[in-house]
Amino acid sequence: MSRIGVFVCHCGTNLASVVDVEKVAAAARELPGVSYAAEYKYMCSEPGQQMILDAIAEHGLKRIVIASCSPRMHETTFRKMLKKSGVNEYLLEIANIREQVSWVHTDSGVATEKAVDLVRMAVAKVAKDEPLKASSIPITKRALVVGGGIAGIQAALDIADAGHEVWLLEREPSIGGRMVMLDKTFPTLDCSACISTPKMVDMSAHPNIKLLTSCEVAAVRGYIGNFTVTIRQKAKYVNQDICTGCGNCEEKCPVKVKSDFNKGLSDRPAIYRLFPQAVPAKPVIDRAHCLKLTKDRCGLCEKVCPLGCIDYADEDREYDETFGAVVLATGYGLCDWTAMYDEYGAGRFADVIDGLAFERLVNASGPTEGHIVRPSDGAEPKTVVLVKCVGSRDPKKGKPWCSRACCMYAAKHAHQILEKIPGARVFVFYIDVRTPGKNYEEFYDQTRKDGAVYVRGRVSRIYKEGGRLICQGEDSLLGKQVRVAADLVVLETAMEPAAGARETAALFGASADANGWLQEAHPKLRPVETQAGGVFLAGTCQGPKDIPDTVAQASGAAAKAIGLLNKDEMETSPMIVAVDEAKCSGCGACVDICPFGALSLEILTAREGRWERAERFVCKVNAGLCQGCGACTVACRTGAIDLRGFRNVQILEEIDALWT
Amino acid sequence: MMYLLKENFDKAREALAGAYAVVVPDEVLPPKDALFPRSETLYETDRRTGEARAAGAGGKTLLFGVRPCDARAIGNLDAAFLESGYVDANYAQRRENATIVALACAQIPSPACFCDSMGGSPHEAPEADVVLTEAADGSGYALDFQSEKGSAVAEIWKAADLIGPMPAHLEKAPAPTCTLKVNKVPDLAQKLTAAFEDGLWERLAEACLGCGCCTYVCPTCYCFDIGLENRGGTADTFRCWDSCMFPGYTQMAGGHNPRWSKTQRLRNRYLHKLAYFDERYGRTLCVGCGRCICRCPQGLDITRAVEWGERL
Amino acid sequence: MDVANRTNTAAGGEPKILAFCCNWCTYTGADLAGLNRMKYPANVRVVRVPCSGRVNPQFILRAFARGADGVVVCGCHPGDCHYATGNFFTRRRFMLMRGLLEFNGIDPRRFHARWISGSEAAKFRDFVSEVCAIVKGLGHE
Amino acid sequence: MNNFSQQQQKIRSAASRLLADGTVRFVIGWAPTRFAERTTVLFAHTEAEAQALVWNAHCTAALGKYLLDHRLADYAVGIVARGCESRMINRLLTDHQIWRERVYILGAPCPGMDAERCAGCRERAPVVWDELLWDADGMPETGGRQDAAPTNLDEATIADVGAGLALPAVGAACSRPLDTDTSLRSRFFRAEAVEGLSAAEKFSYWDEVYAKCIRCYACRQACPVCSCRACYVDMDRQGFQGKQHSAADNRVFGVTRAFHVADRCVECGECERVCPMGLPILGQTQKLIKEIEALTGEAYVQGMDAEEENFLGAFDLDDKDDFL
Repeated sequence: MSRIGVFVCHCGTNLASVVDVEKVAAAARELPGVSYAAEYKYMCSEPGQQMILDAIAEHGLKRIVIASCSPRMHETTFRKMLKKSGVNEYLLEIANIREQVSWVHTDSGVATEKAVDLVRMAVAKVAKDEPLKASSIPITKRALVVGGGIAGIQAALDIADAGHEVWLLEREPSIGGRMVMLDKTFPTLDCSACISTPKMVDMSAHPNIKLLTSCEVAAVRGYIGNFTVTIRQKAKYVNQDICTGCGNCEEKCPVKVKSDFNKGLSDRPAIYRLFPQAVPAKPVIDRAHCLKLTKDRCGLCEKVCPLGCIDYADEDREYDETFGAVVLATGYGLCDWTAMYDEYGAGRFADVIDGLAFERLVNASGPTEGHIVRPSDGAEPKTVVLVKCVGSRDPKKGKPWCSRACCMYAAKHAHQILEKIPGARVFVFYIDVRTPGKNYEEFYDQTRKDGAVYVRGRVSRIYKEGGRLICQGEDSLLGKQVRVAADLVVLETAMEPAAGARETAALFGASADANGWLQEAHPKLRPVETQAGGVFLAGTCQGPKDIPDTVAQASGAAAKAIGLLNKDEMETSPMIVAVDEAKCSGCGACVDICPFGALSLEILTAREGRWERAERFVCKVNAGLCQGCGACTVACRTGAIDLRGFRNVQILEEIDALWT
Repeated sequence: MMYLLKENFDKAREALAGAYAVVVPDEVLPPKDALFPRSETLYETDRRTGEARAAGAGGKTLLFGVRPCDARAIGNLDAAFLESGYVDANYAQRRENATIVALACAQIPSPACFCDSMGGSPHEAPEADVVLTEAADGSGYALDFQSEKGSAVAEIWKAADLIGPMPAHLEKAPAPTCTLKVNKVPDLAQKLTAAFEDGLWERLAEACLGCGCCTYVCPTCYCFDIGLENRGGTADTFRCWDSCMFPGYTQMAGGHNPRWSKTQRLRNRYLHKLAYFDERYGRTLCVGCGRCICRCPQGLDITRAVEWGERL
Repeated sequence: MDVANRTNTAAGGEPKILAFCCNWCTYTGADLAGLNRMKYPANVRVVRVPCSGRVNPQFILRAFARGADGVVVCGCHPGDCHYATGNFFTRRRFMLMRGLLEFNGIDPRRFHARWISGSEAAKFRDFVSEVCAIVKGLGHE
Repeated sequence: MNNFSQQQQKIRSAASRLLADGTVRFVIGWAPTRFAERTTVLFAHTEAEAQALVWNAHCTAALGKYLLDHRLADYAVGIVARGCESRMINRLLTDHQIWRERVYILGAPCPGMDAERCAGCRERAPVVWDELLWDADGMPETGGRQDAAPTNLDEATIADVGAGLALPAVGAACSRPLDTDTSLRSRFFRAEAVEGLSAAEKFSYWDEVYAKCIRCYACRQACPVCSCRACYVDMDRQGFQGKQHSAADNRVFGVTRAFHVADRCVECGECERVCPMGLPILGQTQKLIKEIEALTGEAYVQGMDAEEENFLGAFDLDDKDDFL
């Protein structure tokens, strides 16, 4: 006999006014396996719980059914209560006779009949419940932040300030990301470098932070609390431990390469740092252009280095480290407009540049020391056209999404041109102007007052005529074609996910949406979490956003990571799937279903029948990743994989109980 | 000798419908279903009180038109269910209630028939209560009433004026002979069991799919399983056919399965049909009806094992 | 599956409809209907499952075999699944199962599926009422 | 005209060669029985046995499922594979049941055999092989079986060929609710025959079918897609299905079996061919493939390659849910 106890709650009059609770308890006493049934005014109250505990002791009850409010309300309460008894807290079922009976039905007769049915179902199910034990996994108290832009920096600082060790991994030779390329930030026009470089210095000096530059994630094993990450350290060819960053080598290097950081507007040597304030402030050798590494000649840097830091034999190496939490902050790139917009010259015109190049032009530490000039001849432009939504909001040629920051930085660019070049004229071609942010609309207003001319319409064509760039488009407010002869054209291009973001996220079990932006666990309620436990999102990797939003999300992701790392151990729900390997045929149908990557096929070698060492596939469950949805169980025809707490046999018993 | 005109054949069957539930055997399945059903409830248990109630095994039946080989097979089932020391109550009740009217084969029903190689005959059915044998001229059937139950049938037919004495000039048609011939092998049972470990069993079983078709169409397979199914407040204890060709048949609770390969299972089936039953009851279980040959989707043939035994 | 003979309506009683509801959306929606004291027919019996993806179509076969007058499967709206993708599989599975039931002579009006979110209490009420009316109308064949 | 004799010779020589050079442990093919219109399956272990392999219109049994018996083996197995067998092999590979390198496939383009299941077959040439025994050209691509050619018993060197009496097809002589016309059929001929019925007619149609079912599970055993180590139906304690026989229980089995193979069925039709009761169960699986095609609007043919995605193991964000 199962020795099931059934406890029917009155919930004051909530239940008892409609359901004949005594009749329900009486009916329960007649059910197979039920040894005891009682009713009480408030089961969830202190005396109610005590009554249940007493009944368990007195009647030797082994399994408990409580007919009361929704399990979403008090299942946890009663589970906690059972921990005080000898009964395993998972040998409990709740029959929801309040929300789904007394509150929705008025006829006492049918309501009572339904309540009895629900109790019968719960009794049938509880008889098949298994004792379960929540297990816990230890948490490695160290976070990994992938990406060293402002999002990664902010997240790393927040986690480190909370007292946890953080490793920040950046694939470029310096942290800083996109923000350090910018000149000023809207709407306050404070200097981007002035607010971001101190954070970078904080980073390098923080006792809890370890910086990994020129590094990539090569592989990941494990799951929440314990990710074992294989880190690939790319060769730097400069001993970073000894180098003081004196800069001798950079001065003497004979090689000239277009600087990516300056968007090709200047050159850099083959031994270089990304930008003057780079962190770490030490150069690395660009192996693709170094004469010594490519042609085995030169070797100047080695000669001029006073400390003997140069090591041409340096090699990429890989090593494993374990982390408890991961923040993905892989950032964004700008779309390659030259491949999309032939009508804008597809890159043939030197004076058609993108917004980031303009940032370098206008930046005091940039190649022109902040003078806005035409890249083609160095002359100061008098008429500048800014084209918004290049690549954005253009499903046919570009991307379907709005890149969110462009409206504002276009206004900022207009403002900067009008401020720096007296008498300059600025035309802004736009589809809509979107300024949803604190002080944003005001900034846009001011820019127009300053003289920027906003033209509503797309530029359909840019061509050269008499040394100037003719921007032709329709002014859709006037309903006619307009042509503007410009000296410089700035295309405010679309943000897109950084190259490799999807692949990197996939290593951690996180996914990207159809557009390549990393997928949050819930668009509203879990915006910084991913489907992979312990993996959080910060900044533009999740979708286009401006700096304030990026920083806010980074702190949010950090808070989640801190919450995880503050625990020594994490309790995992025991209501997850388990595989019976003897039955599993290794077909892999379940593996395709799991959204968390918790299932995998492994080869099992065992004696079977006449074969001493038979090899076959079986499914393995990663208990740290399984979230207990049970979708895989349906794909398993054998029933080899089953969901604890909701096993096939339990649900079938519930069904059977309804029809006797 | 009584005689039934061919034109009265259907009437003869219909005349019995008042006194018996008349069962005309299926074309594919043997008539064992009427005595040993595919599935039957043995007893129902009240899940609260634990009180059990036997389900009972029905009233009077009459199997009409049973083939002689199948009648012989019923004799083998009797040996297993009634004469082995334990009397199976449900089988006994059904058997007691059943009257068997056999119809001797005028022609050989299937090229796979080999009853006359297994000691039977297309015309002889001593286990039957009544045997209908076609007259040589095809006009009707000579009737042999072989038991009290048979006499009861005779009374009904007489009362309905359906039968009369067999005209003197008529005689039973001679028994046809099966086209599939299997040589009688002296000591077949001993020879086959002695060859238990022979590698040829594996060769015989290679083409076997492992379905239970041969056992379900066999008139002499009587293995069963007993199960329990909860139906709300009551639990049905039921018995259903089982098949030694299924791995689950010998599966033990701890996971071990002594007959884990299909070779072992096929060997067991063949040996049961040709040796084990003989050792225990002194008669070969296989009656040569040919159904397992006819219905095997992969063309397996039990007579191959007999031939092989001959060469041993 | 012997619908014709074993349904409750055949015995002259009220039909019983079995409803599989996912914990995160529809079960919550049903609870909300209760909180709002909405009224609907008492014929529905809810089985709580973590995700509609947990609902094995064989459960539906079982329910009909045991005598269910109607069966419904409810889950989160596509894209809102608590487990990201569970209900996408539900959708394909039950699209096939429904066709198969119909092919086997089970009146498709006895089986329904619907996406009902945690906030759609009224939709839950309406859906249950609608299915109940349909199933009552079918009676027994 | 038929090329059976020439082709049979090719099968025998290829099998002999593979056995002689040790490529395979044995070659799975067909051999004659005592009965003219019946073949059995032969595992030829020696060159002499390879000479007993036959190729004629009565080679109806599909061979693919036998590979499962040797799925754990460390040796290679040779197999004669027609279109259906080759799709079975791909399916078994997709389901991780066999190792490709342990199967040597002798591709045998098929003219359509003397079996009802071949009537709706669209893919008669093998889709995977190690060696194609003869060109697929000239093979009818769709529908219709070949006229039954005489069994090449004279060529069979097996010693004990019997009287050569005709034995009808496995499920024949059982009353079928459907006609048994084996001429050219549409791909989903069985399903279409049922679809036109009213709900009540459908119900009684299947009632009649499942009242006859004896639950011998030949349909499951023959099915190359039923590769589970333990079938749900053999585990009554698990709760899905008891062992009781009744039209209702059998029907649950029938529908469940169809659903279990739904998106993986290679349409070989073995389930129906092997049914000793001659039940027209192919309609169940055909119906499911029809449904899949109706949803995706694309052809859904399984077994064409080994890297297929299962319909039920995937989803499209825009899948129709107009059934709701």
